[in-house]
Amino acid sequence: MNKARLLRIIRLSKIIQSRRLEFAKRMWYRFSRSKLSLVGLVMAIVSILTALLAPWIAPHPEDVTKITHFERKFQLPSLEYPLGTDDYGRDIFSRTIFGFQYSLMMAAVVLVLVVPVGVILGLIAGTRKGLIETVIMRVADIFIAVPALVLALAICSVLTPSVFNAMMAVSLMWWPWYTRLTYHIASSLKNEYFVQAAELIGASSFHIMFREILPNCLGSILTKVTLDVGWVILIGSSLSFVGLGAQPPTPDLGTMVAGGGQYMPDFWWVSIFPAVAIAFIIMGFNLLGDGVRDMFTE
Amino acid sequence: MRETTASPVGFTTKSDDKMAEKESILVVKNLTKHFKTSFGTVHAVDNIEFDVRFGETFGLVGESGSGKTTTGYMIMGVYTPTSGRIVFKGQDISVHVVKRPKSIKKDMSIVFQDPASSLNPSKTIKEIVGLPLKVHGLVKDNVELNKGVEELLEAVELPPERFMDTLPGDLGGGEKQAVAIARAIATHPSFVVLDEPTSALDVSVQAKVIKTLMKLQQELKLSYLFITHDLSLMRNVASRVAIMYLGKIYEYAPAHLFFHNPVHPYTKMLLSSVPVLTDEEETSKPRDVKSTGEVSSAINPPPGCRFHPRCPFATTICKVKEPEFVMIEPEHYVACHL
Amino acid sequence: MSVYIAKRAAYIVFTLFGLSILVFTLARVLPGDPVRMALGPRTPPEIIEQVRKQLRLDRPLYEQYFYWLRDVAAGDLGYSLYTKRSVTHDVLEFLPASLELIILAAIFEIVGAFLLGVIAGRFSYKWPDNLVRVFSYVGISIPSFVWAIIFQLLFTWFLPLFPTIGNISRDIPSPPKVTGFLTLDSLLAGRFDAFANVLWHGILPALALCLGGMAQDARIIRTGMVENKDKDYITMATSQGLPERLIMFKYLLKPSIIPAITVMGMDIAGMLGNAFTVEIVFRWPGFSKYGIEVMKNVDLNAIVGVVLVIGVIFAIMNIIADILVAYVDPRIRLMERGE
Amino acid sequence: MTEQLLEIKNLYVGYKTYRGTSKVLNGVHLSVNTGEKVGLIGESGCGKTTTMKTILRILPANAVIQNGEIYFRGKDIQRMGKNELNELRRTYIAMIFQDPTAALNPVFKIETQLADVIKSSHAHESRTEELNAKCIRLLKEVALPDPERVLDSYPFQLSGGMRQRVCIAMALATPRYLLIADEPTTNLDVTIQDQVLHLIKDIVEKRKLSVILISHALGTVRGFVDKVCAMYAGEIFEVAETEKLFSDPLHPYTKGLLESTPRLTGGFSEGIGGRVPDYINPPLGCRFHPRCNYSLSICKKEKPPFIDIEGNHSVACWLYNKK
Repeated sequence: MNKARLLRIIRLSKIIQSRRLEFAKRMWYRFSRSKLSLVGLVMAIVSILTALLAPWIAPHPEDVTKITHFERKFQLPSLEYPLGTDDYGRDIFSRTIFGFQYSLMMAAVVLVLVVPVGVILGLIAGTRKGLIETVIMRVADIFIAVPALVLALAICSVLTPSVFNAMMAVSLMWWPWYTRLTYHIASSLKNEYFVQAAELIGASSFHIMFREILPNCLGSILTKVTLDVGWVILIGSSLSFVGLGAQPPTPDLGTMVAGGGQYMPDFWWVSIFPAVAIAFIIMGFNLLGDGVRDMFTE
Repeated sequence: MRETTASPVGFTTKSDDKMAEKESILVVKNLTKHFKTSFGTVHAVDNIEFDVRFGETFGLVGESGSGKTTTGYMIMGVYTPTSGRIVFKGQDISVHVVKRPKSIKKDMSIVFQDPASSLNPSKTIKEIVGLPLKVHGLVKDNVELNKGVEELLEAVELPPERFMDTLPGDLGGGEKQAVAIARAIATHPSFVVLDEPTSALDVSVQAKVIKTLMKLQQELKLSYLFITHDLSLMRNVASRVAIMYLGKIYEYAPAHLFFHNPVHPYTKMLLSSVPVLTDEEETSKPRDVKSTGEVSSAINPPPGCRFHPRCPFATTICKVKEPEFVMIEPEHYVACHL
Repeated sequence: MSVYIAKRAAYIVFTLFGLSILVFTLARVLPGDPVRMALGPRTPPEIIEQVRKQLRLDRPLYEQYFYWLRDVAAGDLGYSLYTKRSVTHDVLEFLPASLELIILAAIFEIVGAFLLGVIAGRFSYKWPDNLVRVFSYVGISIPSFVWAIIFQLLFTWFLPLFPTIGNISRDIPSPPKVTGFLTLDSLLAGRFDAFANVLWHGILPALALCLGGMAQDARIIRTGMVENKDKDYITMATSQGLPERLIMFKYLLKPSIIPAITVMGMDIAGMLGNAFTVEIVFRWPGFSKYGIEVMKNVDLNAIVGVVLVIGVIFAIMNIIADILVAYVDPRIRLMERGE
Repeated sequence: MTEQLLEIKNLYVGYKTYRGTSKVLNGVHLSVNTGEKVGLIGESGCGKTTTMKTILRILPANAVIQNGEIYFRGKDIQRMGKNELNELRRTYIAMIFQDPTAALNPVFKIETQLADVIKSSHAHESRTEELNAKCIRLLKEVALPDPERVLDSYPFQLSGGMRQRVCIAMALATPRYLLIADEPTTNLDVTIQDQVLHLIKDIVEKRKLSVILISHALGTVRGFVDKVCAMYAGEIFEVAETEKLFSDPLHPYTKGLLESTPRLTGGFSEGIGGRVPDYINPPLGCRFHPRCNYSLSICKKEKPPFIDIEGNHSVACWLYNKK
């Protein structure tokens, strides 16, 4: 490796390094333009940390299982039980913390299943005009012909209700939204000149889909993924609230809210605190999602 | 009328006839393209014929909706012709680019009109210019790829060390188009379609890009199909010019005849509407035709000669019968009933 | 216009047809024996077998589908194992109550989104805009059932302003059943007290249902107004000295509400889903409560019937939204006929 | 001395962007006398439109006027109150935009938009038949075939040329003193361009309006205006009578621009290298010095003053200043 080539590589890496830094700076500036996005970032990080560190930070981890302490039923929020206790005397604070874990796990599993499938189908439909496009998009339309919650409920009802089945139900009917998103971007990019140029050069359709079009869709997809964490949790908790999602005693926030329903209004905290927890997670990711959208728009 | 000022690069008046016998690189016969839309069928291109000779710059001029870009796209294979034939170096290529052999794709390329949209914003210049080299297997490994891209960037006067790893977003309009040109000549094609390459650029930047194109034509023996609506630019670039209106070619001739002795009323109307800088240009413009009326819709083009609604000399025959091509002088053909 | 609507209607009928296939097969293909679950684990096997034959569950899938489709065409959604009655009958009985609630919620949503969106757009980047922005985040982030519980807690127990459950007070005799819509029947019977009472019951659930949609649409109208403010046609109107109010509430507003209309159609239709949770909290005797019980008891025909009915309502609302958009936006209306 | 209609003095305007404030206008001087036709030539991004939008105070929200005054018939526009400003926009100055497609509201009929413009300046004439008659008269004045159909249609149903004619008709709704045409024909086809330019010229002659015609195509301006100002990177650095500027340009940039415009009779030069400067941190001194092949050391340090060479031909360039 002669000296000139070495120098060139060093200078090159400096350029790339400074460019990445400049790119990151620009992205951060756009993200932090609105203070609400920063609040969202903090809330999202708190939610994720709570979910990850749940077993260590929950004061009464054993309350998550079936055990009952009827002697300390319905205690008001106190030092010992910061959010009070529920109808089985279990510490609501610990169960809510584990509730974070279930909610975010559900969001993660659903999105990991849904995003690749939806995006790839959207890319194929967007670039391959004609029959395959109509088939994919019409099938996607069928899943969107009914409100998301209704379809999820129907699927859950047929399967035996459980957290896992709820995840499958939500995934089964959530992929069309990513197909439509990617489809619209791909078909608009398709008549951009750089895609036509790649076709005329003779690049493979794989290259065009994944190397030319996909990089330009990532901004919108990432925005939707961040916003969808909130959406999936909203639908998941509605499912378990109705009794077709997670079943007691799993500490799912929706189930806890439903469980506390019949003890209103005297023991209101049994339902209210898990409900506030749901709103907290969803709000965090919604604010963060808007920040991510700002990052990708001029 | 002797030509004043420097004769346009890339066009040699003296050897004009010598080039005639040499076989053309591209021949287009009765080329037609109709698009079916919810409003009706758009007659974009109707039965046009022309040929491009080796090393020549053939000019296709016309306003928007004349079908000049559609013609360029059919030659490149973006659209499949409704009817008619395109013969490139003796080989029939009147099919969509997907169905064309890779050798054709290596031998032809295109430079698009809008530099901002012809480069992928999320890829570096090296990846963009390097793509044709990789697709056609002209480079074995990364070192050769780097060398190839550096040569191409130097050919279009872009210092490689400054541009190799930048993103299109950080370049000016002219520089982006230079990168698009570098990509177009990467596989050493023999024929390049230039679809209004500089109409999105400022005049000062346009001059540089045109000079680069002319230089490359000399060095790499390229033949160009130059599509534009800017007649002053065409005068300095093309050796032969054809004028299109509503999907039809109505006149084509060597450049100096086309501009000094226009025959078809539309050519005269177009020439008389061009804003010019010097009195000398003002006098060279035809004065008997003034611009009137608007172009009709391509969904149901007027019968007979499609220009008759706007033509000051239109007679009854113009409204009925389509004009045939007549030779006014050697190589100068016109389709008009006058 | 008619061409556009006809095309949209045909497209939606096709989608509903697809939906029916999807839900029908889902109900029968997925694991678990619905008949044993519905009749209870202790019923003797030969009775289960007999019911399966009666419901044609032993026939091949496509045959079952055709028989079912034939019945649906005749308006018969099949037999419900849970309520031991025909599904169509149940639907007709419970649907009106839900529709009343959704119509009320739709009115709240449209009026609210319009007001908040225009105020935020008018005073963009000033305090009203930020207030609406915060409200819209809260509105979008809190699920309907959480709103329902909070409203029920605050406004029916702590501050007894509204009734806690049901859609009419027990002490008021309900009007004779004519259309099935309590509100209409009480009006027909001239019983204004009953009419007012039903509305009074419906306010909290309707609010819980519509806040999410209202927040989202307000944001769309606001973003539309802010983005269109810098468009050339507004700058030109300003350069012509047109009065500011005319520019704001005519030339800026109309193009800005167009994107909101389609989304509003989807949101209102989306309430059918959220109604499932809100009706439980307020014990609103609506279609969704019936849907939940039917789903909990895995009553196949009823589940398919419920989803299909919701699909039809969803389609109707989308068509209404399309007609409205085509009416407001000439480009869509006239573009179709190649004007 | 003919009465001075409009005078822009030392105008500095910038835009707030994520990388900081871009200093676009860098001390613009421009004056238009009554009845005078002034051409403003310059390439994209040189601040032509920003200057015009500052006059009518229709700059976008992120624009910042850092310095400078604009006098219209002696009154400073910056200090005008709301209704005085509105009166200025309604009756004294009219503006035609570059892109006719974007300049007309897409969801309202031409009739509604034209009627509102007329009503805003003549409140009393609000009876519909009179209004309708005035609309038809205006559309006829801009040579639009079949005005009734045009009035009844939406902008997207008209061709580019017809839309621009409607915008011109809107500008003529009231007797105006100054017409600002911001690249009126750039987005139009050559033949339509010729028709629209002649239309504007006839109207200006008939109504004795003063005009500011903006264009990046030098030919458009040539047969139209008495005085031409050449603009680059936010500065007007050469002003001369039309014939003098085209035959004997002084500033290197104007020379480069003229030489790189292809002639209909053949010939054009090398063009100008480099790029329009980055307005966030523009070059010091004369903003053209990075691209100028005659640049002296002083050009890089000090901004050249605007000096008058021969009566009506002034230039801001150190080559002509014997400092």
